[in-house]
Amino acid sequence: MIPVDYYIILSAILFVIGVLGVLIRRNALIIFMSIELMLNAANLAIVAFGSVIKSFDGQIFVFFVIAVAAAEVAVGLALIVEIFKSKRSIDVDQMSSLKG
Amino acid sequence: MTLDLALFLLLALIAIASALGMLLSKNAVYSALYLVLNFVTVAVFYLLLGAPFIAMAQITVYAGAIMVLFLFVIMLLGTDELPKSQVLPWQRPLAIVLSVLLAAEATFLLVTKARPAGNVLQPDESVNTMENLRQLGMLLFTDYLLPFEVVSILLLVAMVGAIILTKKEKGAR
Amino acid sequence: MHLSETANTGFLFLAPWLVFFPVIGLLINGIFGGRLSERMVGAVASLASGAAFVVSLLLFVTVSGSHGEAMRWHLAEWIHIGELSLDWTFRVDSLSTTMMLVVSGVGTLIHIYAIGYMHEDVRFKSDPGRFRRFFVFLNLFIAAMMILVSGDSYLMLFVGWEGVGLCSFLLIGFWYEMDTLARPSWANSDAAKKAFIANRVGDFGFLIAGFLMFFAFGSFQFDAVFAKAHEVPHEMIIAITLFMLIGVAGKSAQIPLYVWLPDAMAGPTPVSALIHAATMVTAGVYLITRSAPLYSVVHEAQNIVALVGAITALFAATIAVGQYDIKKVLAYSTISQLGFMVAAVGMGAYVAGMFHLVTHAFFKALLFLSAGSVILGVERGHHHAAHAHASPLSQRERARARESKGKKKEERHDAHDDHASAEHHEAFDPGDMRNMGGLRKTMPVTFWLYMIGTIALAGLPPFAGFWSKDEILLDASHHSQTIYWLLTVAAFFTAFYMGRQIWMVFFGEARHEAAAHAEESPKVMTVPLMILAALSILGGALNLPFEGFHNLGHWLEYTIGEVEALGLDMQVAGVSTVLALIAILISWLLYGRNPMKQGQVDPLKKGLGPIFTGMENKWYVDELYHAIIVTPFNKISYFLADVIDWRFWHDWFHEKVIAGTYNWISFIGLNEYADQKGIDAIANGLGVWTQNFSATLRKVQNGFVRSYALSVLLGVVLILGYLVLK
Amino acid sequence: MNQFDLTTILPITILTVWACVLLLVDLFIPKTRKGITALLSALGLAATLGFTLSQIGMEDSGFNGMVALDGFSTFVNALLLVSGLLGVALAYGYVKRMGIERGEYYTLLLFSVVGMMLMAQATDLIVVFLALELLSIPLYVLAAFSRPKTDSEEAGLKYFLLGAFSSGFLVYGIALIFGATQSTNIFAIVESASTSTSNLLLTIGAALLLIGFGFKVAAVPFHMWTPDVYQGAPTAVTAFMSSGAKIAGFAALLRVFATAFPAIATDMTDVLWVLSAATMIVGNVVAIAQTDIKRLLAYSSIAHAGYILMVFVPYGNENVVATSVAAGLFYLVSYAFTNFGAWGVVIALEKKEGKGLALNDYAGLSKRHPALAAAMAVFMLSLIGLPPTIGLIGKIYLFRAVIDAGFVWLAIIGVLTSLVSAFYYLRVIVVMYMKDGEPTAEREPWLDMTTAVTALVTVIVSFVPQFLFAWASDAVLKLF
Amino acid sequence: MNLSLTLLTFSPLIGILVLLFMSGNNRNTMRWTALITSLVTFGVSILVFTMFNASNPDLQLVEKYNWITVAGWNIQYHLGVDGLSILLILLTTFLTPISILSTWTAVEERVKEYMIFFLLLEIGMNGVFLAQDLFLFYIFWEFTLVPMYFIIGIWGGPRRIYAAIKFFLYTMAGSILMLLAILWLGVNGGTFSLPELIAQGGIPSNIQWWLFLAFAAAFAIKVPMWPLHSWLPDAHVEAPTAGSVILAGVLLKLGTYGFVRFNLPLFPEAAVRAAPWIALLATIGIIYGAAVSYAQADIKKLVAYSSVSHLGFVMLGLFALNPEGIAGAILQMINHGISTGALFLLVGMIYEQTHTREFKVYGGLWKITPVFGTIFLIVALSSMGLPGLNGFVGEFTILLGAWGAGQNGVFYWGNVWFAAISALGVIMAAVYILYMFQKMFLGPQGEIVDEVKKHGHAIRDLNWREIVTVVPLLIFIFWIGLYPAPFFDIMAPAVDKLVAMMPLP
Repeated sequence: MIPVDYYIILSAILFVIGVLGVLIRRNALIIFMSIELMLNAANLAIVAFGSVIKSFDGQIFVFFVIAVAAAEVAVGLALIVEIFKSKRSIDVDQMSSLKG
Repeated sequence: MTLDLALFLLLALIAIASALGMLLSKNAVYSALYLVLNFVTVAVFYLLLGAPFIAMAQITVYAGAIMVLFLFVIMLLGTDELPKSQVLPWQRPLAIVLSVLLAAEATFLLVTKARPAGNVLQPDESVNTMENLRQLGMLLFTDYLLPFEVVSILLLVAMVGAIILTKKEKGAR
Repeated sequence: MHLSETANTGFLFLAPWLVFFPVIGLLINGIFGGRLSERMVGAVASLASGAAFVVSLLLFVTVSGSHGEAMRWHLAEWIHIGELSLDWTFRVDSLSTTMMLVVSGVGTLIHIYAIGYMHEDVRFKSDPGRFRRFFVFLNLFIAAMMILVSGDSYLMLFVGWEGVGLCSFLLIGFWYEMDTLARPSWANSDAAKKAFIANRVGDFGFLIAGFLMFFAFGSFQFDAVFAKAHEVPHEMIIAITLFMLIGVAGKSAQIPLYVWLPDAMAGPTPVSALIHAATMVTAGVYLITRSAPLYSVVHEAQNIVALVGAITALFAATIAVGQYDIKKVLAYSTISQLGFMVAAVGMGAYVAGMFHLVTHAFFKALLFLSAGSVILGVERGHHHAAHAHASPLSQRERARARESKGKKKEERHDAHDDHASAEHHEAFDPGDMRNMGGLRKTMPVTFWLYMIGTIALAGLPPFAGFWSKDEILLDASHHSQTIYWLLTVAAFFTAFYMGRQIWMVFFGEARHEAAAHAEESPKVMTVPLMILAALSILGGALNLPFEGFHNLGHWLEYTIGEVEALGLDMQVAGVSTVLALIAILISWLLYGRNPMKQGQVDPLKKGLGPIFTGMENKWYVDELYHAIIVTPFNKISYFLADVIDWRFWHDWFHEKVIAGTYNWISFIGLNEYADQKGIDAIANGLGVWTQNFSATLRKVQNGFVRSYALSVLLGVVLILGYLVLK
Repeated sequence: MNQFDLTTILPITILTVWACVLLLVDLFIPKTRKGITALLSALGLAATLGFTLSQIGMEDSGFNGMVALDGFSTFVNALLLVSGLLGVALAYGYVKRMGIERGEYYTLLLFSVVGMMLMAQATDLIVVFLALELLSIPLYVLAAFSRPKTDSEEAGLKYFLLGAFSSGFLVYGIALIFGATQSTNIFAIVESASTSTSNLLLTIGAALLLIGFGFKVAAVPFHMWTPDVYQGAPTAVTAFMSSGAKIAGFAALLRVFATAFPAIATDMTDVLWVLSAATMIVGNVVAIAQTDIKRLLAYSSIAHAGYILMVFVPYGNENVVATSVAAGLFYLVSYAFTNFGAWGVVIALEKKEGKGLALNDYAGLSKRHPALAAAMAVFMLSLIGLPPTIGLIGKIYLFRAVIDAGFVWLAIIGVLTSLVSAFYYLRVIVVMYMKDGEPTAEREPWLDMTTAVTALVTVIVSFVPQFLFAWASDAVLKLF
Repeated sequence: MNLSLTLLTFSPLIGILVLLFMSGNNRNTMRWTALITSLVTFGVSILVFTMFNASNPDLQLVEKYNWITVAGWNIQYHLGVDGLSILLILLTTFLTPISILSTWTAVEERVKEYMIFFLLLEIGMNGVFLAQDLFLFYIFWEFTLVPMYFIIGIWGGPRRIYAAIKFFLYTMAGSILMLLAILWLGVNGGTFSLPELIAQGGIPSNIQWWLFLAFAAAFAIKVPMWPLHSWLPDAHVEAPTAGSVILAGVLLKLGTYGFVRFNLPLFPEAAVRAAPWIALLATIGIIYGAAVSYAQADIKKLVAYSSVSHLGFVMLGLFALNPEGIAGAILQMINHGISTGALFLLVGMIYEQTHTREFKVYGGLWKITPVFGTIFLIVALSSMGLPGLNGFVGEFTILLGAWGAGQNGVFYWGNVWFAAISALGVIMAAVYILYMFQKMFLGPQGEIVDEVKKHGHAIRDLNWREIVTVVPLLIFIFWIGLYPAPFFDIMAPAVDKLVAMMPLP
């Protein structure tokens, strides 16, 4: 019997790593991946919680989250590719002409 | 220490390690692969938690489709490694400090102040996988019909958006 | 209110016309005067003043008819709010009719005199258009003075009080663009300003006295106030009377506020005669007399008033000794004589004070106007001498000719003006006695008139001045030896400086070409002088110190209550007469026996040395005031304006604190923009501050998406931190 | 599912179907005549608006409590549809002029509106999340619509990355709430929260949820994307985004917080208090330093988010929550109209290649285009909160609610920051009226009409705000 | 149904609409339109005045309609006039045509907008004086800011933008605090109606104090009381003539009027508590303003600072809290409007010819422009409080009231010192007014005369239009100075009623 908080703490750790990835990586793709990791961590927490109460609600939510992630990926990758076309780089630090 | 716990700890270690691997790999391809590993590990967790459908979805959609797409883009753009530059010298230390703080806060809150109660399902408790799947499907088309439809629209929109963003305009360039 | 309603009011209804006539006169002249000839203007003004005189006479008759009973004529409400109720009510009683008669009588004479005087004066100063303005002001003065003397409350008196102050300002500054020698200068206007401000200082005392009075007595109305004089605490009345004394000191040129009066001689001579000798300056004396019921109950205050008057009398007399300007001598003499009056009314000798007021009005007006005649005569002589070869016509004839012939001669006129103003730069001073001498021969009429005035002022029997001054001295001898001796010594000096003046001006040889060519004044000027001379001789008859001849005393008793009728004290009269004769003798020894030569130092200077220098320089009071009042005020004012208000409030507080905070919080670089241009720069110079974005702003909104994410994380950490700590 | 379920989301359904149809129809519309698509989408919006208005007074809940139809949703939906219409009207000439005219612009806009409307009606956190994504994804694309203009692409990427980042927090928040209450349905959450003793987990979840919404409405410190995205995105998109996304974000926030989380009010009130104050201060203060009109308006929109956030502060106080939410709704209306108008003027002056956006380019506008300048002046006054504009009424309503709840200090911060805001809004007026210059402006009929209508609404409603007041306060009646 | 006050408030709107649809460059038509509109408004105000019953201390001609009475709001469109405001209304409608007339030739650019803003301003000012609902009042109050901001900012002097923004921000800084206080009152009192709120009373004294301060912040800045005056010299110096006239004549009165209308009756306890402090600031303002005026090199600035001094008198009178003080203060508001308005007019007239306001280049003008000089003198004398002219009546009653208040303990530790020291201000007024008059009109001819001649035209005396502009003001200067009884009669009942509310010590 594993207490649910183990899972939650694990998910929190994964989430923080994802956050850190967004903050310290410059590669837009890796940043994006980090975001996926965050969502993934959240999913883990949801499934864990859902498993405690033996309900499908959590699973279904996770299913939707995965779908949304897929949609985001579609748009996000398109954007990154497009930017690469004009900037020849996917370093987000290069994209800082708008500021102030 | 039960077997469950040992298994959990092992998997958790793998998950965290692979996440850190993604975080720290210089090469984007490695990062993506670490992430795939992470996703698979999490999928195993899902199985342990009695959510085989989600585990499958995780592997097919996430680890499969999405990450392949990522790898594909990485390869396509050829930007697996970025040249070194330090535009924001304080960004990294600050980010690490804040993240550690966040982790500390989260741990403190989740462990001491707001500890979630209850235990997760035993893996052997998980009932018939097919039955599980059927119930899920039923729910999706009854109780969760609206979100389901919304997701469909969302995917449509994402598709349209992606096309618009990448489609070559006639005479645009 | 209308206690007169039951009595026979006679001509009382005319009381407001005392004011209305002069106002009508000034309106006519002010609005239509431009189209009237000088004669018409003068006539209208004189008629207006004369009408006021007639009204005064009729009122006098009315008051006499009702046995001196005070009568009031309510014209209109003025201020009625809360407990305050003020009305435009005219008070006609023996005191006020006396003043009305003096003011309008002397005033009318001076109006007539001024027709002649100003005719020439405006031409010497090359601005004939200003003739009319003079008479407008003069009428305005009569109106204000009438309000002053006929008001039924302290507040209405105050209206006139300030009104005459205004006229004084306007008339002193009549030749506002020049100094007394007609050189372009701020001097005359400065003198005018000084007079007004000194008066305002006095008015401040008056106002404070008014406030105290209102809350002690509940009214400003004379009868209401006097009725309670015995109920109100003694200290309160002392305070009221002493504050009132400040007002008196301002208006009647007493220490310490007398300094404006000598400068006031910058005004044309008729002004000096009318306002600064005969009428306005006596308003303070009138005020104390009017407030007799208040002063009578507080002897402490009376003593102070008397002392101030006596000291002023002596102090000013000493200064008069050291003056060279013919009008300045008379000015200090006026201050001195006003000191006599104030001392008199301070001692409670109201009749004596008023008596001296009246006689002084006669002889001082006479002296001033004669002095004006002298000055004009010398001026004529000066021009005559300068133009003897250029034109056979006398200056006066030329002026007349020009007036009648109109435009054709304008060119010559202009040429003359240029010449004249060029000459003025040599600064010939027609009023300086050192430039005169021997005028007895060239200006005989004036000489005799002047002699009469001098004798009256010096206090030789049986001229008017003798009787009135003697009465004051007599009262003083009963009252206080200090005051008596102060006044007696002042009387001695009076005789001396008048003697000195006579010798210097009319005797000996001419010390300047101008004096040699001096010409007598026209009839329009000398005839009023003759009337005044007659009054100066006979004025004593108003109140002779013999049983049955205390006319003025009895007359005023109606208003100020029982007064002790004094007889002639041979000792007092003898001492003063003898002293006066000795003084004249000394002056003859110094100035008459060996007439001053051109460029000679005043003989007194040898004898008295630094004392004379002190007298000559008015004991440096002006300089003292300048150092302790004017300069500090200017400094404080500029300090407040420049340092405190502008640099601190406006620039520092506004720009640095408020705008600076704006700038600072928006990270626009504190140092460069904290100056006055702060807001401007933001408002105007968009380009300027773009480049001045400080590093901070760049760091915060730096365009890096990772930093933005960091900001989000920061928010998360803070919120969760809050939950942790809670 | 039954027909009643469908009624609850009838307008959404109509608009979705219309958008899908339009996607197809657009394929057959020639490239040069994409104006037809605009008209058709406007038609769809208008029709939907009609249906929405016909739903006034209806109360229902559908799809197993996933969505609700009530006064609140009707009010917000109507406002969103009007925003959509205004957005289309602004875009009509603009996209043509900027050479980015494509039919998908309008369909994406419609989908975004669908997401926004769904957000206003959602009563389940899953639906909230999905709706948020549905409104965001089209906006990500629209922000980058001017590609290959790098500014536009940069804006899109920034918006996208940060949006996804914040979604991560949102999802995690929902996860924790789910863990704490075993449900994602708002009513169930209320049920659970009222029985549970410790709600800290719920509080943490709510806090994370707040971060997600805070990002959408541009609350400090989650606001940093706003100026960059607003500046980089095509102006017509910015106009729509700054109103629509904000309205939707606030609508969801209002519904979720006001209905679901009163139990944790004590904890959240302080957080919201600080958030609101910080947003007002930072938004207004940084705006002072702006020279680009788009950035200026971006910061201004941040500041206004702060004002609206004030209405959440007292949400735990039963006596005043209705007033304050109504105030928030009214303020959203006032903000939407004013904001659209201001952006309309910006669009009128914008030239190709991003020219005409500096504040200096407005110099002398009052001489060359007095009506345009007057309209802009009205909008600026409204944003400051001066009579005779709706902005003043809105602010007064807001401050009243805040004072009513006893947060006088917050109100003082509010008024002081609006004083600060006067400074930069006035600068726009200064430049237009008191400087000389030769600005040129595009006069497109739809644009002019939009500007005129919004200006008139801004002024006229300020005289007769009672109808909107009444509607807004009716709208929130059944919310609690 | 009596709509006279609505008509009064909004009658300039007609002119605005006409002007809006007027195109082209026909400036004179625009001027005439504006002038006639303002004259019509003046006519309406006279009409209102005839309907006004001076012996009634209460609000009259009341119009009260529900405006926003939904959603917990209770806001009325509530206009009314009483003895405290009727004179200020008349002043407003009286000064507006005069200021329009004064800009006949001074404003050549963008005449249409100028006139529109001016008429808008008139609406705002009338509304402020008439509104009896706090909400409505606030709207009008803030609204006056806008047109004035444009008038200063567009048609002002070289630093006009700076001055306009400063004016705006300062004034707004105060009024937003008032807004909060208004909302507090409205929320806790259940109504925004001023008479009802006054009738309710019963605000706890510590809260009264804060509310009082919030209202005072708005009004004190507008007045402006020392030390909040630093916007005033800038605004006055940069504003066009008519702007200065209205600013000094009416807008500053909005502040003092606010104290009378709101602070005193709404928060009587706090008003009594604040009286010595406000009197202290007023006294400092009187002396300070007078001293600082004297040191100015710019004519308009001198007049601007003199306003600080004069309005110090008004504030002193108001917080004497007795009939003399308050009535004197109200009369002094009118006086200041007339005198300082006239001064600004006159300064504007000479400025139009010389384009400089530096004292040092002037001098000896009386010789060249006798009519101008005489009128200027009368106005200046009125401003320095010469008895017989209007300024004296106001200042005297104020000082008397303040002295009485000091004796009766209203000023606590201040006693009669405030009145006594303020009386010194009378001397100092003479100092700076005479200084101004001397430097402009007396003394030797200033260099500006030749300077102007160099440009081909000599300095001229007033023309008929200018005389017509000023003479009405002169009439009032004499009228109020000599026979102020009708003015006091109008306000006395209302003032008495107000004083009766004060819980004096």
